[in-house]
Amino acid sequence: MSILVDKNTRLLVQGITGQEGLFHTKKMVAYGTQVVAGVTPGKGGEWVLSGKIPVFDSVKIAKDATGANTSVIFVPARFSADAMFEAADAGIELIICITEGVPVHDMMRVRNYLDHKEVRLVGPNCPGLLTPGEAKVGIIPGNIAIPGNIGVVSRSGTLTYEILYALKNLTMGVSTCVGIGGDPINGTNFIDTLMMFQEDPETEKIVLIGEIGGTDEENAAEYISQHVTKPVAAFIAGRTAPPGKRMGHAGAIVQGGTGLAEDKIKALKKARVKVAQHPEEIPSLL
Amino acid sequence: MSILVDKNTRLLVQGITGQEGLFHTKKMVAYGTQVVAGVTPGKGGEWVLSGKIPVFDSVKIAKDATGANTSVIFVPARFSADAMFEAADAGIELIICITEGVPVHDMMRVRNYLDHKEVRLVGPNCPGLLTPGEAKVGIIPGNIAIPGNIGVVSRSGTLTYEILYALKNLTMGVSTCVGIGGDPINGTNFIDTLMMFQEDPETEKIVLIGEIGGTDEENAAEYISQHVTKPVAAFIAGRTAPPGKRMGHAGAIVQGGTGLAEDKIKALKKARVKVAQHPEEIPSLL
Amino acid sequence: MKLHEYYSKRLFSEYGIPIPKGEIAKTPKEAQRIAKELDGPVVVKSQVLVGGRGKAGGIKVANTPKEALQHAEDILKLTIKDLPVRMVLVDQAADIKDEIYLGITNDRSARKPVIMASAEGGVDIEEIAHKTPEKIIKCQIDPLMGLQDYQARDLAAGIDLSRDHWRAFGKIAHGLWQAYINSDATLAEINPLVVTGEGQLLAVDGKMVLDDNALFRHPDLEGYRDLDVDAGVEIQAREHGLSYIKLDGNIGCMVNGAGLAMTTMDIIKLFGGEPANFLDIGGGASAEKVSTALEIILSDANVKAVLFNIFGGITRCDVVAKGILEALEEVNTNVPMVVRLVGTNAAEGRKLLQDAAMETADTLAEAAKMAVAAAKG
Amino acid sequence: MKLHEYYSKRLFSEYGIPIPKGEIAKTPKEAQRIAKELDGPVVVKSQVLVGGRGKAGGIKVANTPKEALQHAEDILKLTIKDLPVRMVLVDQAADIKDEIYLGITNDRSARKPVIMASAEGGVDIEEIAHKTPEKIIKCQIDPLMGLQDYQARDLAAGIDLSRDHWRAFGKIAHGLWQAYINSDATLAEINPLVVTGEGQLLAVDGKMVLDDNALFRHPDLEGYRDLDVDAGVEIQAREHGLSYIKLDGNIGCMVNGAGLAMTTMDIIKLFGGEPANFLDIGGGASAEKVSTALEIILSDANVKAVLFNIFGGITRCDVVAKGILEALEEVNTNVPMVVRLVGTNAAEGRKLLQDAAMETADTLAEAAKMAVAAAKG
Repeated sequence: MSILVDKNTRLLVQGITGQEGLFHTKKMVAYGTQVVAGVTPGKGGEWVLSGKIPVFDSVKIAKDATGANTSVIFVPARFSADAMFEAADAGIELIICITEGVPVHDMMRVRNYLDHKEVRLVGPNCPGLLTPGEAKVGIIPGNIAIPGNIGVVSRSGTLTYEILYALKNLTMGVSTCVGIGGDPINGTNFIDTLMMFQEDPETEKIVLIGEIGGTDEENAAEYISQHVTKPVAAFIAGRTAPPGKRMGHAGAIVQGGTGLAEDKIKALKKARVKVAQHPEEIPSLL
Repeated sequence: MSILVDKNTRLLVQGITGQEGLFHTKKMVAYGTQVVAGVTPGKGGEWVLSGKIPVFDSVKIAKDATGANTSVIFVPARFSADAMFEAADAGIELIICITEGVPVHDMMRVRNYLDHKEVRLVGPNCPGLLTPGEAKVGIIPGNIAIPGNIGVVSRSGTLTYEILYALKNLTMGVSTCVGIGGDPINGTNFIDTLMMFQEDPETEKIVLIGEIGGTDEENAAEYISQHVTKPVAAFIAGRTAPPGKRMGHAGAIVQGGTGLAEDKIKALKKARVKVAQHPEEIPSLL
Repeated sequence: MKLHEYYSKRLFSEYGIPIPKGEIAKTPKEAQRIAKELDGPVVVKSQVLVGGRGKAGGIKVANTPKEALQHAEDILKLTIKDLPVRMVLVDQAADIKDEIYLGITNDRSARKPVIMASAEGGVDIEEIAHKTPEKIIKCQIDPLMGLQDYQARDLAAGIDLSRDHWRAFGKIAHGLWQAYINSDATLAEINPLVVTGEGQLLAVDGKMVLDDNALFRHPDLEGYRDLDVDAGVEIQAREHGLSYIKLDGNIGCMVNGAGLAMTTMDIIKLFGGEPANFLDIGGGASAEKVSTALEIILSDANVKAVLFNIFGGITRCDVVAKGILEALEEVNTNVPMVVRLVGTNAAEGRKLLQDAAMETADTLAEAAKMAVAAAKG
Repeated sequence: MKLHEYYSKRLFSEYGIPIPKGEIAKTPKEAQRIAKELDGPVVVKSQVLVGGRGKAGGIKVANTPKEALQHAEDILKLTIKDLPVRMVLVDQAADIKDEIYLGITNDRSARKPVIMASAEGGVDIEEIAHKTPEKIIKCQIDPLMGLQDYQARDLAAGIDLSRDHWRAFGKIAHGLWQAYINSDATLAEINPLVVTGEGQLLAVDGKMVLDDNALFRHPDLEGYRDLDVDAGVEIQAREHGLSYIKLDGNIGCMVNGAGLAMTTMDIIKLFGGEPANFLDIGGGASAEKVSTALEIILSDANVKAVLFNIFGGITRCDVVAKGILEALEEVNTNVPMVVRLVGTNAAEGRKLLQDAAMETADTLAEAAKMAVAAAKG
């Protein structure tokens, strides 16, 4: 029915007492996500949400006390790397880092460290995960998707919502939506997610939402042509973005003849992926 | 017939043009070891041993040109960590570091890096490996052992020779002799070697030579009691060594109530290992 | 954030990389004095953050202090690729025998730093990468390990550097690595690294790009920011937490989210229009932020229509609507506006705007078509 | 190499760890002057590289400069565990509320550094480790990653440190990590780390042990070596590349290889004798080295017999024999000698020694028995 998160997810929120963390914890709980613990160093022993969720000083203590298996990170960018290391070292299996603006050197260290551990990181700078009807981990609005058989993976935020919304308007349901984030170096990429969707028996079709910058979409296309048998539709943002200008986040930049939307679209088409001209076209391609 | 090295070993010598490197290369070649290449940065293109062995600038080039699969390191201590990284990154499968005096922080870095690679390190500060009649990799004198079915593993140097010699005098042969080295942090420990001897069909008996310091012998005893079915005889050096004094190398020191010879002997006896009172007793225990 | 050649080289020098003697001059007189002190031929180099300075006449050799004065006078009058030259670097001229390239950058797909060298320095490295990639020797660096000695040697061997220079090259590579890692750089580059007639290695030109997200760790480097690089409105936008880039079209866009903002530009183009800008108001934008954003959009005289595309998630549509109304009260404009609000509090937002003579749309395609039509008048 | 408290703390201070104000004094007058400048109660602390200074009367509080003078006078006369007190540290006395332990060392079996903290500082940590190990909170550090912030917090939480001090404790832990890693230490320890009445954290005592093998990277620290720690002959031995440790028995040993040297000691004991020393001449020993080694052995008046046990590998037995003969020419001794030479050039070696009235043995056991008999006279 889903990948990565579902109704059995036992979620821990790092940075739960911060403004962002608290706001989205409420939304996640309201959606029905099992939020079992929060972590804010120095605030262990407090409770949030009217005594519903206990706060701990460290991920390890929180995990031991509550059996959390997944962590979502809302701490400020300068502390995010430490938060990711802490979660990984504590044995958390799945880490979702929502925080935007994590230094790229930090991410190189985190990624190379995590590669040797049994842990999956999604993000940073991502909207998180949504398995409609089961769990919302992150900031994707819960009411814009209904359960179904379409797997959605995206580098973007609101653009993803746009596509989820377009699907919902046609009562097309989603198995899981994975926001992998827009940063140049992140934990989970298109290929990782495609692999999971391909293996998930409940996912029958896949939507891939890419944008300019890097060559992840080209690599994804190569992977699709060799390993993905389920139908894939895609949209790539940034065809009109001028080279050398960073479009909002560090990942979205066309540099030295690579990262162009045209190249990505060409590669995807070659892999028999249907590429939409604009997001609202996606439902009709599935 | 052996573990780690045999007549198919294609050996590369790092630091081949140094005094030590050249001396022992001659001995290894005389023994019949297939020394296929040497590496000394800046001397690529030269030849040693009257044009028999080519010298290269880097391990990668040497490996590509000669198909070397094993490297023995004779470079000075301050350059040894770099040499180990170079060999590992070039895809060498087995690295033997003879060099003494490698800083312990270097070894912590090397060891933690190598743990994530498909490579085995033996040493540093070790006499190397000898598979009698097939290959000599390092500095163990070739003429003090004959081929046979006894596997020897040791933290020591000349003490090992003493035992090999005692065995030879009684025409008892050796499958492979592994000098794991006397440093506190090294690449291969007793357990790694015991595992290989246990699996090696040609090794029928095992000799373990330990000394004061650390708890490797205790750990080995625990492993033997659970996993080793072949008979093991042992000798532990340093029963008369005073606490707090470092006996020759960094590993051999009794500190804070641990590392005592008595504890090691007790643990080994508990694991049904026959412990010799002096090295020349070893043959009679097998 | 890009660092000027001068600051980059000074940073390199702190890490033991040899650079030519030289100083920065803001007037021709200063340039003359520096040339006099350096006592010999000098190079007068414009300090602007674009490539192609040489072709634009921004780099000149002077044999005498007087010549240095004249060159500086000429160069300080230049505007290169829209950027005014505000200072020149006066460097001792090097006796160049060979020119090498040496750089470190982030390898996005390997998720590691990569160090690169080429025997063909002094030219555009991207061009070499494109035309003769085999001439660039690359080596990935494990970010947890740092640059290893053998890797520096492999590079030196790979570009066939004379062995006499291996040791010096290794030190420079390590210095560059330290500069890169300690400054949170995304690029640290010496181009060219020169072999002089006397057999020395010398970093004649340098370039560093720093990670904006990591500048909190380097307050000292923040001071080196060149404000000329961004247009005034772009700075203003950044100060308000907005991400704005001016383009050449006539349809202004205000969107929440970078991906959606690009998509909005794309769809305008798809339906025959031309976007005037990229503008991402970010998540949870306040009325004040929205108001500033609209002012920025309308400050572009080319703008003939504005398209608002807000997908309410964290951002609340009613708050955005309020911001638009506040801005309109102050700005007083005739530019037609098309608004599409979807998601959190969209109904409330639409209600607020219904008296404001704005066109509203339900789908993105519809909104784009309406904006294109409005811009054509 | 152990560093004195004073140097350890000065190093800590360079890494931002707060330490008491204080200075080193080599005379009582100096101690008085320092106490006067510090203006208030001080602690006069003997600087010797052994534990148990307090119990030995080597640490005393002085309330006035005059008291400091007297204490310094007393302490500078002391010899603690065979080590003469040559200097005292005069530190401002701290207002101690709580005493914590914080240390970093190499975890041999984990092959990683380990950082440890305990709420019970100021006492022997090995004793705590032995009796109440649960009172020590440990955390392994990945040597490629370094200490992480969360680890420092885990320690602080683990020892129930008041949250007011977490930030300061974190900074100290990071400082200690930097001191440890940048100095190639095998131990960096603050014991006690004090919480003062004013709520500050202060490193009141410090200890560092450096890796001798890494001193080439720290020529500045080499100067801090305390030569008193080793007996004169041990220093002499090290200078000649020999590893020598004096023991209490009467049979001198000269062996090549540390393991074999220990074994030789063990077997002497096994057959009823007592070894007078550990002595490893290393690999490939020259005649000169052997000669120096013999002189060192014989400089111990207790020695009643000498056992040479040489297993020729790299070391050639004939070279060792030559060294023995050279030494005997100079030393002129009546101490009986037993020689066992095996391996490379053993026959040549034995031949050289056959005129020198030495007993020779074939096996190690035989040699040991002969030496024990000879020592008994």
